[in-house]
Amino acid sequence: MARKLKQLYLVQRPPIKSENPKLAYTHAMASQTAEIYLEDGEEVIPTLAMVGDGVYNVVNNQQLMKHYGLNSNENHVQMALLIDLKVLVCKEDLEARGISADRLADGSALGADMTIEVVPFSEIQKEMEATDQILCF
Amino acid sequence: MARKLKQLYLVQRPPIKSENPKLAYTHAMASQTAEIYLEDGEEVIPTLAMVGDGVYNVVNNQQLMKHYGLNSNENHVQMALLIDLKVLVCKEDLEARGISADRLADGSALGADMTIEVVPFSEIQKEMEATDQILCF
Amino acid sequence: MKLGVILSEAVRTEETYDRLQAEKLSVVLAGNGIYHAVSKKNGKASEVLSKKADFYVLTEDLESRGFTAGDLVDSKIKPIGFDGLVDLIMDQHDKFIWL
Amino acid sequence: MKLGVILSEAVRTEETYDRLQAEKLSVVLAGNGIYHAVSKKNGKASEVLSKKADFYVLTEDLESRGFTAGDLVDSKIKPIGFDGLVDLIMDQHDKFIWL
Amino acid sequence: MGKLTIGVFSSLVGGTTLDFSIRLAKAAKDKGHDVYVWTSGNGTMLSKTGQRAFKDYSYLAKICEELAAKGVEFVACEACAEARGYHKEDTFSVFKRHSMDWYLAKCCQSDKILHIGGE
Amino acid sequence: MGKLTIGVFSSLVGGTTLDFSIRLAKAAKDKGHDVYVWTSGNGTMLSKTGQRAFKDYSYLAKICEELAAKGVEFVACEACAEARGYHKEDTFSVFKRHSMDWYLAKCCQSDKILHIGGE
Repeated sequence: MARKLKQLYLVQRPPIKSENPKLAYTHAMASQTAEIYLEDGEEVIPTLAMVGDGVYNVVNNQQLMKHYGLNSNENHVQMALLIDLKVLVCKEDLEARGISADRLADGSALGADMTIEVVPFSEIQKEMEATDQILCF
Repeated sequence: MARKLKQLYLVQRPPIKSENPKLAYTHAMASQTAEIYLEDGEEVIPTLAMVGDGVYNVVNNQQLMKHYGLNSNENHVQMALLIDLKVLVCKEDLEARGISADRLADGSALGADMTIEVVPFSEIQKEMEATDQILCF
Repeated sequence: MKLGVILSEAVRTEETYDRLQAEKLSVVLAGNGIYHAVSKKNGKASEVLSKKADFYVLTEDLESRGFTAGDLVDSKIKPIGFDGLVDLIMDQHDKFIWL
Repeated sequence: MKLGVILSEAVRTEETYDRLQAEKLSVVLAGNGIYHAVSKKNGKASEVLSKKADFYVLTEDLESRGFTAGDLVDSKIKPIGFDGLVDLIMDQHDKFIWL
Repeated sequence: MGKLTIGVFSSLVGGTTLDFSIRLAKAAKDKGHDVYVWTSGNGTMLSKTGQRAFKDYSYLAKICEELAAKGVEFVACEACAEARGYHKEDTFSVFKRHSMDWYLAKCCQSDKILHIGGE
Repeated sequence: MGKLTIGVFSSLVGGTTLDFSIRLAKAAKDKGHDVYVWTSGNGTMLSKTGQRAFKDYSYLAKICEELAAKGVEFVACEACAEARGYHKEDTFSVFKRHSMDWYLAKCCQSDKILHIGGE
């Protein structure tokens, strides 16, 4: 049953407490190499969406390497942008937390063409309806 | 510095999600065998107190063995009563959840003389002040 | 869409549930999510139950925590087992999510 | 009593904090607890900060999450490092708890 | 009959999320569905060999073996396991180890998925 | 100078609660305090040998070795470790393993404790 599968990775929780938000990025990025397990004509097309406290994952200038020697989720979202994944962040949830658009992770220093898209929740609801599968983190 | 140490084990979270509430019981019960590491005159005297969703740990008739093959925290609190530990449960938090006193774990079938004491939070506050150390779970 | 949702926490740590919309919505209370089915905090049922949805509670998880079908705060909540959950997932919804 | 408290969660899963009483109370925001120090949800500071207490935020954890002292929503919150935390625990309070 | 992929990313030891996943897998298999189980993050604990069968801790080795014998596939995330110090020789016999793309491919080839994140 | 016992019961891999505990232990030791670290529950992860040093996961083996050399004592809960399949031969060299009464005794003999539960 060859198909182009759309997956929505819905990141609802802040970084660092658990590794699950990070695993949203690493799993979505694995779509690039899934072809070794796929049949001809099959493809996995992931979209990442940050909602609720999940928006904290894409705040820029995360100094996790400096203080704990660890890659931050900012690093991971930059990599996701670099390989052209669609990354959405909920506008209402950013505003509610007082996080302005200039505080968001940016992949351009790594050479990414894609940027994080700030969208109202209604857009994310549409993605939830249009996608084949939803994976909540 | 020989001393009789009073410890308060404050259980704030429901059972099963994490093993931490269970570890409150098992650690408190370890006071019985701590003497092998203690100097003469030293003693550890634990009190257990259930607050907030922690009161769910001592609801009776937990069928965790039947469904998952596991000892429940009801079993652990019965053991704690059997070895004469003081077990307090916050009255307001039981009432808020609609749990009546006849729904609480009972160690008498195992031969325990002690019973769970339902006390207002003000009593638990007093324990917090009188104890040497507080361990929150 | 026909969406199924599993709630497994006594204290929810996401905000998604409140704004979920679906033509058909089913909510399964499992794990510590069962406390939403039995608790009337200060006389009020959990806000989780105010959603327009079909509600289910996993019998194994309800009983493992010392409660029974007789403790359910609302008769609209239906007890199911893993068997029933499989049918909800495989046959009756487009997507099933664990929040 | 002189009580120190460490809060480490963005969404609290205990109810103890709200009713804690102590003659001297210090609250250290560490881990994901730092979000209470920087977030004004819908213009309002976190309720955590409404407690009568001395407030501290762990600099390492603040910066690890992309924030700095300039982002603190209230000037009463003092940034400290592990060094300062050791003194709070060893010298300035009777008991220290991690909620 | 359909294909179901269960991705288990959570469970503290002491919680029953892994138990939930395995019981769901069993119920689905018993109804005739094909079932695939992916463990990642803390869920990789399930693939660790040599866990003692205390009555205080979930012990799922036996039911996993029974399900594997009936055709349920178990795969653990290799990186998540290695990061925890679970190497090839620590891996419970019913488990294969792959990278994350295996999970995505199985999702693509399944009728339904249940992704268990949380925590 | 005083004695501090730190009990670490939590931390998911991916969280930094264990990192927090070890950094606190280091800061206390550097100030001249005696420090004891007890790991139980998911905290016993710290005592597992052979964890790969990925940049995506906390890798605390080196700092623990340095602290042990300075006299910090590390002890893991034996039952919690066994339940996870971490046996004696899986135990990182700086760790001893004892039962829970060791922790209570150390608490009794310390000026201050920080018990890190949560989760």
